[in-house]
Amino acid sequence: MRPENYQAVKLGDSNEYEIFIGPNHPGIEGNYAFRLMLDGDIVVSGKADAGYLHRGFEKLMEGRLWIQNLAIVPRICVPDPAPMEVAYSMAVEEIMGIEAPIRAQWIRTMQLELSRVAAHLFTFGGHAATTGMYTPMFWGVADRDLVLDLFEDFTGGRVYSIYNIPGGVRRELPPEFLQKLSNLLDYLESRQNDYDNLLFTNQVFVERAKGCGALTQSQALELSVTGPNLRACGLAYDVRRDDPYLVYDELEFDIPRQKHGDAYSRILVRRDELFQSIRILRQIIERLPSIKGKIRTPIPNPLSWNVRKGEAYARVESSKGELAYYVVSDGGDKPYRVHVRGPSSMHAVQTLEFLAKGARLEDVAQIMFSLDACPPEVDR
Amino acid sequence: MKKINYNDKGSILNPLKNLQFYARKPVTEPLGPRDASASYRGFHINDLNKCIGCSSCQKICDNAAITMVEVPSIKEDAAKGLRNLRPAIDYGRCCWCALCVDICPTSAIEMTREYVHTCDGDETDSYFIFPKETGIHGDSFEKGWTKTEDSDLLDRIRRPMGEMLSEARIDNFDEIVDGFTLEMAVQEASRCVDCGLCEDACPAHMHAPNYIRSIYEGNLEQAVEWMYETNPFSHVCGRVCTHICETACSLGHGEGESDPIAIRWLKRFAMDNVSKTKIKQIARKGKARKKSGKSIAVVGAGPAGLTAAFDLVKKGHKVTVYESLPKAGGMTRYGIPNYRLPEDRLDQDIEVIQSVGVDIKYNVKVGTDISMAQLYKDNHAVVMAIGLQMGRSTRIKGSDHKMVVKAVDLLRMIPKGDKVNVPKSAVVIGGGNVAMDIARSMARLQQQKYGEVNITLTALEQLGKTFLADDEEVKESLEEGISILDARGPKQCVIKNNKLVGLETVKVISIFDAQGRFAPKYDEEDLQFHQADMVIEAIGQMSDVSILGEELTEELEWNRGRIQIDENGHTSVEWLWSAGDMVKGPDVINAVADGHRVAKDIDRFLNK
Amino acid sequence: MNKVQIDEILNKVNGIKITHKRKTRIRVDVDADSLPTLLELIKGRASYIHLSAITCVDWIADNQFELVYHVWSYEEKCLISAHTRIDRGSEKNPAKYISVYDLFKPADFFERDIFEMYGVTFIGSPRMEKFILTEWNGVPPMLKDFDAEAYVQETFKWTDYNPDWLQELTDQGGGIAVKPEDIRTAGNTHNMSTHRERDKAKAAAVKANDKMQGWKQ
Amino acid sequence: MKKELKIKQKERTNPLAHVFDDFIRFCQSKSLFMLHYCTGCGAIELPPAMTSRFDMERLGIQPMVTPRQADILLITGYVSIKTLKRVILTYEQMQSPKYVIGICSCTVNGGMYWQSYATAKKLNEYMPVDVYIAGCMPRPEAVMAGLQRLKDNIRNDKKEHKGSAWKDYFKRYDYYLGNQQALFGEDWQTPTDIIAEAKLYGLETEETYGKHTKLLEKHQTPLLPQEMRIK
Repeated sequence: MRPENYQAVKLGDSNEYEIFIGPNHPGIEGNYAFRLMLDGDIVVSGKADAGYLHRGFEKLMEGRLWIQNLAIVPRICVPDPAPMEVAYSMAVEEIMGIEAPIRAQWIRTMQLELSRVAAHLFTFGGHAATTGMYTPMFWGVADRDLVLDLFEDFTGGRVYSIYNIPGGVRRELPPEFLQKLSNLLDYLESRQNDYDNLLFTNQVFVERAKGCGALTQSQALELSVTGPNLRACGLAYDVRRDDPYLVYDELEFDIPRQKHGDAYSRILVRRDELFQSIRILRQIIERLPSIKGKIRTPIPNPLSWNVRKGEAYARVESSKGELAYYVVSDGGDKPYRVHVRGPSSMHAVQTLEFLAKGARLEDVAQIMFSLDACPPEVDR
Repeated sequence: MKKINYNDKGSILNPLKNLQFYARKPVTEPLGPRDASASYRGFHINDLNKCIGCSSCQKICDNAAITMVEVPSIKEDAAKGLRNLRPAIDYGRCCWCALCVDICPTSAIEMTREYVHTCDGDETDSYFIFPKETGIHGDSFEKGWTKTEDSDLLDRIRRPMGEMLSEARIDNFDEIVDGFTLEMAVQEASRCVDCGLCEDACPAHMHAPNYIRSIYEGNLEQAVEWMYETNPFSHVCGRVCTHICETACSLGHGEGESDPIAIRWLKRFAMDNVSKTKIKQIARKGKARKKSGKSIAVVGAGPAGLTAAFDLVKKGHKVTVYESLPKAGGMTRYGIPNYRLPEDRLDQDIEVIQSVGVDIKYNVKVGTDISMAQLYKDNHAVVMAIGLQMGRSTRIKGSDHKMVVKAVDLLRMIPKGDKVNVPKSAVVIGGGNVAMDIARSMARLQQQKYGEVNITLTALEQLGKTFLADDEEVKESLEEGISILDARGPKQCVIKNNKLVGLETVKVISIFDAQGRFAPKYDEEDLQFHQADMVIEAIGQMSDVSILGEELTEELEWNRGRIQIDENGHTSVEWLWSAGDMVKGPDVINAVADGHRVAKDIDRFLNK
Repeated sequence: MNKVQIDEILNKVNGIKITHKRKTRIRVDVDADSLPTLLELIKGRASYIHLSAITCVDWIADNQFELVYHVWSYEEKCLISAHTRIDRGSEKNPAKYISVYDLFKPADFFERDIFEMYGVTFIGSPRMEKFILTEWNGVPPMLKDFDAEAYVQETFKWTDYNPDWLQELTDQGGGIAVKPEDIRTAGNTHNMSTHRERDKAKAAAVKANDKMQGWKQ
Repeated sequence: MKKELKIKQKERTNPLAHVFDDFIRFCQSKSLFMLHYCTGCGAIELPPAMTSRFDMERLGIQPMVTPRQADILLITGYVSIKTLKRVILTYEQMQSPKYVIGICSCTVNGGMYWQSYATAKKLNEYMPVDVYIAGCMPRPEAVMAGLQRLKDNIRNDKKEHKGSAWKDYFKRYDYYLGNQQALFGEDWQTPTDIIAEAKLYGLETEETYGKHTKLLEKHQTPLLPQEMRIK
């Protein structure tokens, strides 16, 4: 080591100083970095630093066949990959002018809701861990794993399902799958008290989370915040209800919301949403067996598949907010342009910078996790 | 669900309730891999016997993880669509998406439930695997993700081809098949996986994947361009080709119901839907600007001769074709009935060839009107492509009767417009396509003349097993009211009072002897009599080589009655090449391929 | 607000083309000059306050960038996609456009993204600097004339595998026949057939070894 | 195959040295700290492996937040070039002995991002790798199997020389540095002085030095005091 490399840093005129958080930091969700200017332990200003997970997805997709992109889209958001597949498939279907068979739409809805359950469980754990509570994290991750077991059962992959295909889904559900799903939902519901006791009504947690990173509704709207984060500010907006896709208009569910817009409101919204998802899944379990028919509208041979000219903007409510795919086809066998609008691209950059200002250093990690900001959606 | 109020504060003792977890069963799984789910996408396996090496998996792989390796111990057979290529997978690229499984036409590649593979830093070679029946570590695991009907990415069913009903077609020579509509053609073309097995199988190596792709894109002119690169008889081949390509087609190798792509009908569709003038333009493409000053004579204006002429003209040589009959086309005109190949289509192919600059002299019989020696004197090279114009005889008793005729002779008379003596009942001997052609042609003539069909076809081979004619032909013949008697050998033509009354046949026990030579054995006890006014022999043809003249016949080397040629069609005489049916068999596309081969060799020879 | 009313508002903008694609999607095409006016209009008069995304599409054949502004109204429950085209510019004179940051805060992120990926400068955008690609020195990578695959082949090396089974096959006279790269180089419009590539390779091999004839006799 | 490189090392005279080394290795293999750094998507399977269901602590492995106290660097999938720089910094900061595990396809041959202009393709060009785990992404069980393999390698290092890939970084520093320079530019440098460390450990060989280390020397600049303000 070279001692001469370690020189004293020159201080500025004020007593402000700068620190880096990330990319290798336990308080950072994923591979992401932050430069913070501190005065004492109060953040004066913050600047996000992204690009650690940049793979050039949009460029990659332009070089692959329409069907080949199916394998790559879920990688854009690792904790919640299913909406990516569905949104891409929906966009391509819209350009082609085909529609997935009704049974496929139900299965897709089920997949989306299951994925939401898994993602929320994961976020609970992450959020709790940033306040120093590791048991809820262990629980969240272990319970999520049970959901992943189900994913493995019907899609063949634990995390990356690669289950959707433009025109429908790739496989029929395995026998007795719905029973297994029902058992899992029972189990998750039975865990509600445990989670409530340990996390949601735990004074240690509540005190930390309340008032942390509070957003007002107008600030949220100005920053294009969506999803649970927006609903925590009091606006009951949900793509599932307001721009319905798949079969959400046939399902009954509430849109949970909170008024205060802080970290605690956000996690409460997620908690309620988890149980709304369970409610939706119960309806699906009831209805799905009676919906017979094909699960795939045939598409031409994927190796020579030219999608006709056109463009489509497909929006889906992911566990993190509004996810959109803008797909442009020039009539070729590969997409001409795919633009991914990840919900976290709004949350992890401007909103996080905005909320960090004035927050205490130890809260920055909590704010990031409470926004459920997923860096790969920013970097793509 | 219990609601939590934002302002509620739980008791400080709440977390302590979770002390009860000390009494619960732990959720920890035992060390070691669990069993994966029934459709898990684990490591690959490949059934090397089912795999045909079409490399569809390589093309669909989004990560460029699949390399095709050549396995010499596996036999390859282009005509059957079998290559000795097998996929090897790079696990440094693979993402286990199972698209390769879902596209595999033969369901050879599959995935197991095995998923643990670790290696030391210097053992990355173990990431490049050659999947066999057992997985990456040689252990057998249960299958995981395999292809199901739902997950199959290929469209297995051929678009149905409309055709005339048997009642409508039996009294005329109109073309039976309707042809595709644009929509159907595009759909059919969209099934192609672009494996190229067809191209390998085709004797002329037509660029089928390319023109199918062009049809799919709706660019028919481009498609025709691809065809004319290898075949100036595209109209003919689009209708009557023996389509070896479709036998080779990877989609036809699938399990269960899986039809090959209708390559022939697609070709027909493209040719029919591009205007004649456009085709002429396309055919002229690539013609040499400069004249070479060399001249070549071609004997016989059949597919082989005209293809050779077409190629040579495009190279800048002067070519004259000598044809003894009044029209060109050879066997395609005088051997194939109109209901399979309408004459105007053939005319168009020939017109296109002539438009490129091929000069055809009709009604000139080489050997009588002009001698071979003269041809050699006037030209730098001569191509013999006279085909097989003489029918073979069964030489059974009574076969020299005047009502015992050869199929080729009859077939030639119909398009020529000669008056055909249509019998009330006829028996055809032979089970090949020529036999079918004559049987069905006679059936039409009978229907026109008498209003009913009375034709019996006897063949040595067994239906559905060794039968020579195409299945389609058999099916259509039966529909048209022709009765087919299989496994019957001709014994004698029964002649009473100098008049033919019928044919006697015996049952066939076996056709070939132990060495595989043709030596039919009959059960003489099982004798049948078929009443007939005419017996038609359709058991094969031979070439009329008398036109060569004695001197040349002496000079040439022969092989079992055929002229001895090398692989390029060059005979032992320096200036003479031979092509087509007379030296090789037995269909249009082989003749075309032969024509190309000879033309190439001649060009090479002339430029030496 | 019904269809007529929204059309009325939109038609205030000069040279606008409106396409109602479905109930929740309206596509409008406007000139580059009038796009900010349009956005201001629909934000102020028709409650389109949520900027969902800004997309840039590189139409290299037309030498143009297409900018698409997706704006959502929480009240109307409708998405307007405003398309406009700007000149693609050149290396020396990069494309420029007006920022909509003063209308929509999130434009900061999207405009910075387009600046990085396409090199379009947005005048008035607060942070026209690199964000994701801070350590990238090449041309903006999303441009159609940047060939990522060629760049990768040039820059990186691949693992050179030589497992035992491959050696065995090579000893028998077989071995690698078609590499995945071979089928990709053939053409960009579609995966060309492998067999011709293979034929070529094989023909060369036949020549070299003077062995038996290949596929094509 | 790599050739055997000569190390300038002092003779060890203590007869108990080998016994002592064995004991150290045994202890090392029973207590490993794994750096908590999610470089790519494979990181999503680490929380399950760490938490109660698969419980990595059974193997004596625990996450650790700082590189200086960590033994294992997990590269969980693709590394973008921007990340790779930080990964190298992190790796050089870790105390020896240190181990690198490459998870997912991407660390071997580019994986699904093989066409990407932004990711590095082969991890072992930039740092020695001890164990690879196949999968995209590998399940927690596979991750556990990989960790177990690493443990075994460390224990059996004396016999098989498998658990000491880290030494290779010092022995062939010029090679690794060359690859890093090729990607990041020739003025690439880290605050850590690898050559000094190599001397300290007695792991210098002729391949520790080369034209790339010369380049490094040429461009070496001391870290200047930084202006501590966000622009």
